[in-house]
Amino acid sequence: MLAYAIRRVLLLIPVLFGMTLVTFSIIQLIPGNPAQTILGEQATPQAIAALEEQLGLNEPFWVQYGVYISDLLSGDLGVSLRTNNDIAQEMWPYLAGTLELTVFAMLFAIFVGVNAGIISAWKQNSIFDYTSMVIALIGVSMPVFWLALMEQWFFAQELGWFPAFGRNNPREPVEAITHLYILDAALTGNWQQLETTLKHLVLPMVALGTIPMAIIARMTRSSMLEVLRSDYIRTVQAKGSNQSVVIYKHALKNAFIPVITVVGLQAGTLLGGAILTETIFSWPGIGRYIYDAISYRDYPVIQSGILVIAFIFVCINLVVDLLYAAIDPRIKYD
Amino acid sequence: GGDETSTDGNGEQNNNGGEESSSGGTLIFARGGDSQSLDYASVTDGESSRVTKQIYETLIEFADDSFELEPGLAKDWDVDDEGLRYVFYLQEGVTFHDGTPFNADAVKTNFERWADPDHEYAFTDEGYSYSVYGTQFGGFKGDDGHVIEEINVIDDYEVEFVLSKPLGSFLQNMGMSYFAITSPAALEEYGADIDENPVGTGPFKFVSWTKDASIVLEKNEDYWQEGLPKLDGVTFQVIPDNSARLTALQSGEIDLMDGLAPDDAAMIEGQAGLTTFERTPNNVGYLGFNIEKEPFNDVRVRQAINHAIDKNEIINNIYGGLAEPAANAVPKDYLGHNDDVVAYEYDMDKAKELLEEAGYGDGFEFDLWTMPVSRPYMPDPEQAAVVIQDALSELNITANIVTKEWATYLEEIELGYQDMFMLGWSGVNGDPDYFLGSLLSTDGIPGSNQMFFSNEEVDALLAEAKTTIDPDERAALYEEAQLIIHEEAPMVPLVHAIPALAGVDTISGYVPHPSTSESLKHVEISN
Amino acid sequence: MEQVVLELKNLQTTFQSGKTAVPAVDGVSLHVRKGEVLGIVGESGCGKSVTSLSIMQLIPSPPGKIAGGEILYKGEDIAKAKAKRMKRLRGKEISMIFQEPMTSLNPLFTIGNQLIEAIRNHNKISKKEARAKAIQLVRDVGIPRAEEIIHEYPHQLSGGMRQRIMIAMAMSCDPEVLIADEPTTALDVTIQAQILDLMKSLNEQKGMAILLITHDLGVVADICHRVVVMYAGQVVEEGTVRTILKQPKHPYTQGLIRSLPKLTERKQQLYSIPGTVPQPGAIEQGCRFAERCEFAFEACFQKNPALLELEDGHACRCLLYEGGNEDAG
Amino acid sequence: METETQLATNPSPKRPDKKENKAKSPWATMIVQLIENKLSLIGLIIIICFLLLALLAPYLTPYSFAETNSSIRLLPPSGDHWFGTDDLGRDVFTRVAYGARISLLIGFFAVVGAMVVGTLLGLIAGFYGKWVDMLLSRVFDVMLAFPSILLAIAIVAILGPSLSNAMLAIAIINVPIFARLVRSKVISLKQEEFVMAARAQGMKNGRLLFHHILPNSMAPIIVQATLGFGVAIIEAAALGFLGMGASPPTPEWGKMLADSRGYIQNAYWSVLFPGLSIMLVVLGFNMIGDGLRDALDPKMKGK
Amino acid sequence: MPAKPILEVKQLKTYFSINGGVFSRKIGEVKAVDGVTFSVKEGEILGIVGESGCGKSTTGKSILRLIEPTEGEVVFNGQKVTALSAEEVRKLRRDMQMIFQDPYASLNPRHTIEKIISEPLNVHGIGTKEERKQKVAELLETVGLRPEHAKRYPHQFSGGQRQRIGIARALAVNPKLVICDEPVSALDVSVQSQILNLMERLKDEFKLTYLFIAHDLSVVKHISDRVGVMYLGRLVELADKDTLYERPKHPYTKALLSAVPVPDPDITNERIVLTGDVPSPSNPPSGCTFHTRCPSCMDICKIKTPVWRDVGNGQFTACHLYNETTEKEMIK
Ligand SMILES: Nc1ncnc2c1ncn2[C@@H]1O[C@H](COP(=O)(O)OP(=O)(O)OP(=O)(O)O)[C@@H](O)[C@H]1O
Ligand SMILES: Nc1ncnc2c1ncn2[C@@H]1O[C@H](COP(=O)(O)OP(=O)(O)OP(=O)(O)O)[C@@H](O)[C@H]1O
Ligand SMILES: [Mg+2]
Ligand SMILES: [Mg+2]
Repeated sequence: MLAYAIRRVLLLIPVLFGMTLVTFSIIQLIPGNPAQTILGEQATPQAIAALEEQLGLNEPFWVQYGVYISDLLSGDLGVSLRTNNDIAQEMWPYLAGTLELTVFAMLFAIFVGVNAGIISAWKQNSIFDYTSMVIALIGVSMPVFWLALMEQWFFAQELGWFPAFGRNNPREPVEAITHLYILDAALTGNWQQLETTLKHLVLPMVALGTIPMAIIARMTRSSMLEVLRSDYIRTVQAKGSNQSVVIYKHALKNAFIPVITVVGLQAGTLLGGAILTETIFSWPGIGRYIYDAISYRDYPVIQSGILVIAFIFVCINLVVDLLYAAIDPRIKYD
Repeated sequence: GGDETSTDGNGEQNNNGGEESSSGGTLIFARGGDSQSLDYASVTDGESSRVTKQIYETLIEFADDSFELEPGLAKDWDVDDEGLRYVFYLQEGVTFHDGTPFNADAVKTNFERWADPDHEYAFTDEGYSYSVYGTQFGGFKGDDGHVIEEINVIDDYEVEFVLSKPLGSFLQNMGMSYFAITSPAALEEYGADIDENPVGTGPFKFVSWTKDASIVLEKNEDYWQEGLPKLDGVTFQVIPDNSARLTALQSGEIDLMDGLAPDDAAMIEGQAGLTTFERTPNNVGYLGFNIEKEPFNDVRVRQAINHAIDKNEIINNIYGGLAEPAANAVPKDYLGHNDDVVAYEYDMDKAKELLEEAGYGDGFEFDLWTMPVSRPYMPDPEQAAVVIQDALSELNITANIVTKEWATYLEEIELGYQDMFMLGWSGVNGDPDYFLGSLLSTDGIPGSNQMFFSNEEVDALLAEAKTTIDPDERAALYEEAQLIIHEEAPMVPLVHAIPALAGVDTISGYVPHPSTSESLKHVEISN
Repeated sequence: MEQVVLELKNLQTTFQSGKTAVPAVDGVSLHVRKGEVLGIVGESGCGKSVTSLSIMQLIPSPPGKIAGGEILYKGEDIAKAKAKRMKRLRGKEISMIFQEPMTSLNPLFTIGNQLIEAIRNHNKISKKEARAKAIQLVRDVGIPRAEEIIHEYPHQLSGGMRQRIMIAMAMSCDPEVLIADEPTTALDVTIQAQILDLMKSLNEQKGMAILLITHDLGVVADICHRVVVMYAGQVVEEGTVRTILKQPKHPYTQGLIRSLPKLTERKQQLYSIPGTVPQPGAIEQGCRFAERCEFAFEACFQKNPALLELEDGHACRCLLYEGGNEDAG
Repeated sequence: METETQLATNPSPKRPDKKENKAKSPWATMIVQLIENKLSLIGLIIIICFLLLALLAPYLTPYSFAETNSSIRLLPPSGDHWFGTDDLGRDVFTRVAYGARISLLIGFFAVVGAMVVGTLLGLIAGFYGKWVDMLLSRVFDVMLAFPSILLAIAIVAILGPSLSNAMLAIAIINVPIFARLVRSKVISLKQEEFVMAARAQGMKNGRLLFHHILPNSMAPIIVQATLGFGVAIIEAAALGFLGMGASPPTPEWGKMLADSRGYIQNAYWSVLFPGLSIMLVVLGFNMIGDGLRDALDPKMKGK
Repeated sequence: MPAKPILEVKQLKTYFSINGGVFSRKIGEVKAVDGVTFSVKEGEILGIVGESGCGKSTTGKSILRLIEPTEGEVVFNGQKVTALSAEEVRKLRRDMQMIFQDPYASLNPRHTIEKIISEPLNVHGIGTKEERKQKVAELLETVGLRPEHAKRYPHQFSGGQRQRIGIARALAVNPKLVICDEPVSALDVSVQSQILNLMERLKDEFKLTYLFIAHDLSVVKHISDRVGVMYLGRLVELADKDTLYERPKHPYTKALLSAVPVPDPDITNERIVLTGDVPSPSNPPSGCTFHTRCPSCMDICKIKTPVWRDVGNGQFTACHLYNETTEKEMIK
């Protein structure tokens, strides 16, 4: 198992290398001058030239890439052009925001999706099956930004049930320890904060989680149906096991294998959708961090942000692969 | 999808704020973007100075709602006749938030830090640069144009600035929030991290900053002005989305918000408990012609288009009425604003006539470059472009709307790729040279004169005005230049926008300043 | 003569296809006695598996459905038994093993886990005891290293071993009847020989009735006592192994036996039955074998022959033997 | 059933062959199945409606999608303006109808582009294997390691925001999806006996690839293309929403949402209808895609 | 009828490499075919039997170079197949055709029968369009189908009919040798005999030579002239059909023959039940690969690979029991 894990990790190396090359090239190819952006529309050309010089933007591509890689290897993501801060440090609170959002969205998606899928498969062709699958079909077709907008409008603006923006109430500044507010609230025993944080999470979580939820529900259902038709389930039935043992022990574990893959792939949808959701719900997360950085031409931040997201995505898929191997003894650990 | 309302959706409403009503209260000020840095001199964005304005103070302050000069950290000042030697008499008994005293040495340290890239606190290596200083004072230490020759500490509370040549806007500059005084001890202590650990003399002290979310300030109990500030604290909350920001105000999560969408302003007025605030305009939004390109090299075409645009339509549509139609490049009430200049009236027939004269009676096609971002002077550039496009189509002129990334946009219009473009300019210190010298003199090419307007007469007038010290003389020179500019029509000055804010009506003492940042020390909020 | 443990009377199982219900099993009657091995032979698609799955109530439903007839287990009709009753019957009274040893075990659980589950389904014993019993069962079916094997996963075993595990599982509660649906078809001859030996010995030692489904007449000759021949969802002939293999009466059985290449005979031109097995439900009238039959006459296409008992225990469904009814000939 | 009685010795079938003799190609079967499937039929109808809306836009509405009129700003839906008017006084229905043209075109070109390039690359990688496969697969891995919308944003940032660039970006990010799909299909087809059989007849690679492998990979490609159509439309709208797509006054749906989101409280209709249109079109494609998958996937046949 | 050999296979080896480990390097190999030698005479049917996975199909495919052999020589009609270029092999396939095991998988589901059968003609540029059409009709009739079937698709046929189509396709280019890879094992007995009869008829009609692969001993016996028995990638015995079935030499052959159930309740021959399973070809036992299951295993069997030799009357076997020279070689 360990050897398998190591092998999977080592296989990542070329991918990671490719990723750095892609992110770096993207940045190089983006037209527009960061110096100009930093200084704004009222800057003089001299000031811009001086800043360019200072930022080392005049070096050739490979020199800049070499510097970039060696910095990366030493854990240095560079310095934001906009804020002059160390990106590795500056990024964490944003990353924490995105992680909190995406993790909850994913949990929501998995919890609702898997259960709906199981029940639908179990009660195939029932009213529940039809309605939940129609909802899932609509969910799959939902543009995340529109859903987020409609949610914000209806539940925050019209009904006022949930706050329309941000991670916390500005009147109750949070004491950030880890910047994962839920965790912080638990650590400090601040239940009030926990409640407001959760309340802020609901709308963006649902918006972001709906598409993966729908996909997971559909996947769980079809995978479950297929498993329920399989020979070994017939064997289990033939030996007189309870229906619940058949479904929850034998069928579910098998049905989970394709579902896990989907969950891994949906991590990408979530991370991508986070950009849109964060924009709409003014959620200080990494998606917005990158998006802002793009309009400011903050190269190092764009580069590092994209890289970090891609890295997380790759890691999630690595975990999925390992989980896969842990569930399925047929995966060879050679 | 929306069927999942989770377990805690019991519809309880957000009624916080009610608990801490004992004194001035805490003000939650919501805005569209975060500050870039709390080291005010190294950045130019308004969102930074909005915050630093509370923490830091300048030697000279502007009046509450204009650019009139008033004492700040300097209670008084003297100028010699040639305008080369300025002496500032400093307030006594002022301390920085870290407890160290404010004095002439602190002033000198700060100015030297900005002027000298090799200064120990310049943090050049960490990427700090003080471009506004360079712009306002003619460059940096060692540059030819640099006007501040030396700074002499006469005693603890008296400091002397010696200039190499007169600078008409020197005192005005001293009031700009960029040139506020940081505690030298803090510079020593925090080094390049000063931008996240601001220590000044202002009415509020820095508490914490969560990026892209909130900056929390608390009352400076030891503030040198008795009885101020009135608030216990201020939180600057970032809510980029306009409607989310408004919702937050309506639901009581925030008290005051910037960047009120014009259409919402009307709505707010009808709502109980809410009120709006208007900022005196200090900007111009304009449509620039690249006068080196056909057909805009023909003054008749430029005039025709000036006639073809209905500024009131734009003001109604885009600004919700919160703007004044512009005729000059500088805002009203500014030095050098020429009341005699009357805007080209909206007159399609005249426009047609002019075009026919110029040989473009059948119309033409061109690219209309549209800003990708919203600015106070242009809250919705794309929609404005659509209105303009629509208007020009009546003259058979096809305008293709072109947008680029903001940086690319700026870079390329400087290179002259555009046919016609939208942009604007905001004032910072109330000086007209900042408008006209940058936008319409030959010195501005390449640079902010993206119309490539080069007129010897105008150049001469502007140069003379710059070195003139007497305000009336300067005004006359600028007004003359305005007339020529109007006739040549290198731009369509569209509007001077009135930025609006909305807040709860329990706020008192809040006066929006034209420079976009104001001290909140007089503000009170009651329940 | 031993008592009949399982008897099917006129079993009908249909599959819904669009608006029509296609009969896959169309009136099958047969019986197994205690200690007897009954073989069911017939070509692919003739309804062997559907018959056996119907007994266990394991036909995929929908679309499958037992449309008529009785399944008598020790006199009790289990065709319409409740799910709860079936659950107690399955594995305990009637066990079943399937054709595909490769896919019939859950790949994600160890052999031991699956065996223990089978044991504990019907016996209230501790995990530990169940485990000991599992090891014993694995030993009984002739697998060495039983203690290790129960910790292994199905994919680590060969096909033959998996089929033995399936048998062990089926045997775990000493059922009265074992239904084996082509248990050796997927295996090689040398492994098939092992499995057949095992089943034979289980039948002899425990006196368990076996319903063995196969299409290999060699296997039938090897271990069965009696044989039922199915064609297109019906039983066409029934009798002892010897009568069926040596004196078949039905033209189909005859053709089937003649078309086999034989190891023991000299080379000669093989007999072949023309045409193919009809789709279920394709023939509504007449003998289902008529159009492939050498001896078919006009009546064969109109009249559906009945299963006629010719002599003691030998029955055949063919108009040729319906002596009195030859008006069509 | 009529029975045609012949002499018993004749071994030829005596009952008429029930199976229809007409040859039904797999494609024809597929289309019949598709139409018989209720959901995909609904999907088909939705898409046809939007196609008609797009094609007939000029005849369905008397307004222009670009003409502004400040006197009719933000009017709620009414007989004159079915979907109301937006903040510049333009008819929302008109804009939605013209927007259908744009979305469908973007989807079409992005998907066709991605499909052609992806299929080609996938065929090459899967068929030739070895280092070609190695290299291409790593490139796909890297591209797929980025969340797609992020990559699209980056590409548009490079190329500059415009409708055609957004389309190009979407096509690019979808290339590896098709390529991988085709690659894996080709690899499994290479093992199939009928491909082996074709090689055994002495067939050349090119013919093998285009007569045997490609046609048999078409089913998943078509399913993916249909589903991808929906995805592309959402992605294009997302780019538009972020201001990286169409330039005004083009009535692109995502852009319409972005432009009117500030008015959601005063004029919900200007946000509701464009979003609803996106959802419906995508839903339509997803329904067809699902139906196609069922029709083309032999595993689902038993259902 | 001692005819000249049309096909000679000498020491043919086909290994598949197993990749794995951290860098996905080759960490082992499956010795699917491990040194097989035999020849097929013109006009005869050579049967190859063996259990699943013993390398029968791989042998067949290696001969046609559908799978590249690792080592060894294949000579067809005097041409060294293993030394030819890819293009030459392609042309050669006109004379060497193959029929596959799975009638469902070996026909392209998207082509009509006409296209399927005429494809080899097309590939080798034989005839005009009209002639090809004519030929397809003829072939269909030859294999017992009706010409109007040409317009149908494979899914409209039963397994036996499909196998007929496969045969028609193989015969289209008038090959000399047909390699039949388990052509009847997916079929029911009644259909199986139809196909076997057909194949026999065609052999005479078209003067074919068959290499007939199967796992059913009775089928092989029925159709072949000579039979080879494979075990774990190697031939263990090869002899004239009657010799092999009546006087088998190799213990494996004996066990195999005895394990086949005979559909006659009166015959109850003593069964030799082999213990254990066939070992994995990726890790074959040392010496004689059968020694782990052999009832008459000797010490030498575990160490030394037995030699493939003639034990008289053209009966070849690889077993130490029949190897007088073994001890001599050991001393050397
Ligand atoms: N789930 C199902 N849905 C529809 N028809 C079915 C289903 N299962 C079986 N059938 C039909 O029932 C008939 C009998 O099938 P069955 O599996 O009993 O055949 P069999 O005799 O076991 O064949 P084999 O030897 O191939 O196992 C077949 O024609 C088959 O098409
Ligand atoms: N492409 C391949 N890659 C790796 N191993 C292979 C490959 N093809 C076959 N093998 C292995 O080679 C061995 C021989 O396979 P082959 O298909 O020749 O057996 P066979 O005798 O035809 O068996 P069957 O009777 O099941 O068809 C098997 O162990 C098989 O797993
Ligand atoms: Mg069966
Ligand atoms: Mg094979």
